[in-house]
Amino acid sequence: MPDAPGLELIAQDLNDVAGGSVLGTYHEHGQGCLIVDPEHVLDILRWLRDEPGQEYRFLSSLHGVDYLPAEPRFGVVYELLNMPRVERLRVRAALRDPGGDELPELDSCVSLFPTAEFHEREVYDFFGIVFRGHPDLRRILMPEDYVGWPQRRDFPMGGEPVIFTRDEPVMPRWYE
Amino acid sequence: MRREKLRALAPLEEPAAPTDLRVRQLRARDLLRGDLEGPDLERHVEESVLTTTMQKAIGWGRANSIFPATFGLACCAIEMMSIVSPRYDIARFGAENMRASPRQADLLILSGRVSIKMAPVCRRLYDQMLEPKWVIAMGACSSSGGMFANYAVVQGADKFMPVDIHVPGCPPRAEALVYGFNKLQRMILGNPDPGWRRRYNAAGTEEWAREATGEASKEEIEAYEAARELAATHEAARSQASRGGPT
Amino acid sequence: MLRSYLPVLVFAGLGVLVGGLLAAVNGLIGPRKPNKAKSDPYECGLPSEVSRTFRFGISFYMIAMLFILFDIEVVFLYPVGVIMNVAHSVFVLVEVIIFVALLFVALVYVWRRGALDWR
Amino acid sequence: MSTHRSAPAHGGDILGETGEEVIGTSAVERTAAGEALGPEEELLTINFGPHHPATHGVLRLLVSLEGEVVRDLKPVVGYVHTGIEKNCEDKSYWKVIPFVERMDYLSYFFNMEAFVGCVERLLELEIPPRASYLRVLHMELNRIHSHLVWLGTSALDLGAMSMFFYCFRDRDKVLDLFEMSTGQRMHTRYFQVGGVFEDIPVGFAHNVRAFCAEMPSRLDQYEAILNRNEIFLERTRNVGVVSRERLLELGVTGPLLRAAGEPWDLRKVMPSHCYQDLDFKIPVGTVGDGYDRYRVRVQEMRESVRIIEQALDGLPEGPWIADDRKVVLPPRDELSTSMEALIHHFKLVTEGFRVPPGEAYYAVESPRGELGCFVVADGSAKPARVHIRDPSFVNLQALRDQCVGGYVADMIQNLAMLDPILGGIDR
Repeated sequence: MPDAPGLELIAQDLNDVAGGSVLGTYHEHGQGCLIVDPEHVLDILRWLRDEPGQEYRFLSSLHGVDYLPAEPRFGVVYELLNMPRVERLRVRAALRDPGGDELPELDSCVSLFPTAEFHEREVYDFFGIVFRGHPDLRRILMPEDYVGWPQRRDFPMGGEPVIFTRDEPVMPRWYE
Repeated sequence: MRREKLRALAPLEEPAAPTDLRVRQLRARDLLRGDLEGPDLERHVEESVLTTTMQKAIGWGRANSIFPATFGLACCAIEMMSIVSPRYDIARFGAENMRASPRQADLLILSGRVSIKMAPVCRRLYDQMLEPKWVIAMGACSSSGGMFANYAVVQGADKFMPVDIHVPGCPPRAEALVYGFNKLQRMILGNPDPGWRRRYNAAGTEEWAREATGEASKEEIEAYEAARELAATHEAARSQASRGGPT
Repeated sequence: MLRSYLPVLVFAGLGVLVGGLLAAVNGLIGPRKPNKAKSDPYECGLPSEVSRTFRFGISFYMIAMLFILFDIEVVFLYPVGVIMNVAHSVFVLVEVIIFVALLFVALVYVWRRGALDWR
Repeated sequence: MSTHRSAPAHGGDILGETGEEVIGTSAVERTAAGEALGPEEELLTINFGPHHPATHGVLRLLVSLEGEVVRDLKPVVGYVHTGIEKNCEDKSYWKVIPFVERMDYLSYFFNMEAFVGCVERLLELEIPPRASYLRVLHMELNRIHSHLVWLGTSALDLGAMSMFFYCFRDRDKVLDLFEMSTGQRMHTRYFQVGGVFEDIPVGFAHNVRAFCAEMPSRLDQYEAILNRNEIFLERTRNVGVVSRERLLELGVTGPLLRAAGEPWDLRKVMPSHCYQDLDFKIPVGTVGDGYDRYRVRVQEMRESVRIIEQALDGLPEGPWIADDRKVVLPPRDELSTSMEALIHHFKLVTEGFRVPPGEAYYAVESPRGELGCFVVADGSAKPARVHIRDPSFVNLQALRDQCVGGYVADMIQNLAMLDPILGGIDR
């Protein structure tokens, strides 16, 4: 695992390569994470993949996170893996919620990692994050015509309340 | 010869009311709720006892050669597969012939959680099955949405299709499914297992028992009164029928 | 004269009777409730979008015809089998060999023309 | 029969206009190859749909067929999506374990291990050695169980009906062991944050040894049936070959990748628990076709039996669960004596333990590949986000490369050897 100083070195190299794109780094529970600005995420990934010293060639997972109370609300997390050196590195693109019914946008990295095609469709399906340049951005798990982004924290959980016998007077014909 | 003419030549002594199992079940449920009265009730009481020998023969034939449809949804599918395995062998009840297409299947075992994307497919499969057909909702998820009370799972398969047997468990053991299957067979044979109230003669514990604690409103009490008399007549008719043999 | 045909007639009559009864009883006793979905083609639980006018590839018909050809050949060999223990003459043997050889030539031709491997 | 003829219609790069509607107006999208070829040489686009005996679950493949040859294939998933990740967000950490178990319902011990390991990493909690040995023991039993169900159903797909009955007979033996140690056949909720829920009963080790003694002979029988079976060889040899680089590009892990020659197994590469002091080998294939995938998985079952025997021999004495009272329930007998135990018990039972804010990703080698769990904790008693990286979800993308250009029958064989579990794909 790239340890804390190693992580800082990567951050500095990235900063002078992609100019101030690394917003922050933290190293906890044995794995380093780079918080990056979503505009440069593609160059950072390309650099991390092709740079002779890094070679994080394997993208094991790409998933979305909704940190609702925190300000850069959405996070798109890339779990990179360097197989020969057995090192994992997490890159998180912090996305702001444009508000209203606009959707946050991000460049798609299917050109770099073909495995991201299904992952990105799932993040779009659950969080409404649009990946520019994705070959076939449609909902993958929800029905095609589903409205709403289910895994956002402000989306209601759904399901039905359980009607116990004592509640029947309130709703006499609940079973209709 | 036209089928009706043939029927007229040798009437099958079918009672006038539709013999569809589903309609009788719904009527039985209304009876329990106390909103079944007059000629409807008479017909229900008289026909709920299987009368004709021809019906019995057909029921026996159907019950002992049910072809379940291989309809594995989720984890319960693995346990459903194991009822065909050597240990819980369902071939003892004539049902090991799992059919893949709905045309040849009699029984649809909904084994697993029914998501909102899969519900129209389940309903379409149920429609494409040929009568007589039955449905077993295997496991908590297809019976009532189970532990997944959320946006993606239909809270109980009987929201969009009639279900005959609910097998509890998550996943139910293979023996539980075979027991549910036996219950279905007894149901097809025409003498379904009595509800727990009849089996443990707990007749007085219906909803109207709340009237004793005084919270029930006025019209509720009347409704319960009416329902109790109906249940009493039903009880009398059933005991008279069982004593006096098929009427 | 009639006596020697009686068993055949009885056997045929029974066959028709039992077969017809089994087929008919299902139609008579079984409940019949047509609905729209039941008449649609079954395509794994989804409405099927294959248009009726879809033309299947030629390979399917080719395989079907070849099967019929060589299946009939086997059917013709049955009568030979029936009279084999009575005939025990070289003439019958040669006749069968010629018959099979002719069809073998057909098989080689079909094989060389490449109708057997799937395209 | 070369399976890798360059398929003329490869994805969307042919931009032929489709003319009038060839294959009925379908709300459902048709595959690119189906549209691109125009009316005269039309492709049959059909649903290899959600309800199909050979899809190992409710997977739907939109297949464009030219006669018997598959021109294009598009998996459509989501038919058993249960919104588990959303449900996990409003349950306390204990209650999430039954949810996570039901994702990949054939390898439930691995799901539990992924989630519980991730939470232990967030809590920096060390589990006692006996607990880690018990975990490895149950995980390897679960691997055998999962591979047996795969072998039974895949051989059934290829026509070997008897294999189904043999494999399910042995599967029941493994489930009896689970029932003995955990009380439940499937979805046992046996792993707890901090160790294992309960110690194994007395006769358990004896039964496991009996099972391990008998299992290799059973595997020999299965291999005797299938290894030189002419039909099986004809169906699986040189079918669905995908190069190692392409598999790595597609993010494929597990037996699929090892069959293609890449010796990547998280048990050896990132050994957690006691894997490092057990000696076992990793079966690696060479060609990467269906036959290699079959041989790799059957060999893995033998290795799992060896692991189980070593784990049983080296099972240390001592506690089976950590005794950090902030996270783990105090033993029952202490409740009547010490006040702190009562308070801890009450706190844990009512609200559950709190996890300091942070994120962690923890991966486990499940029978289908790398099963990773990503948990975001926001300091409360409920996880803020639980994401499971499911191997079947990623391996499914390799199906298209395997099947395009081959026959329909090979598509069924490829799908069987891929061993997808739809609960894991649809979460």
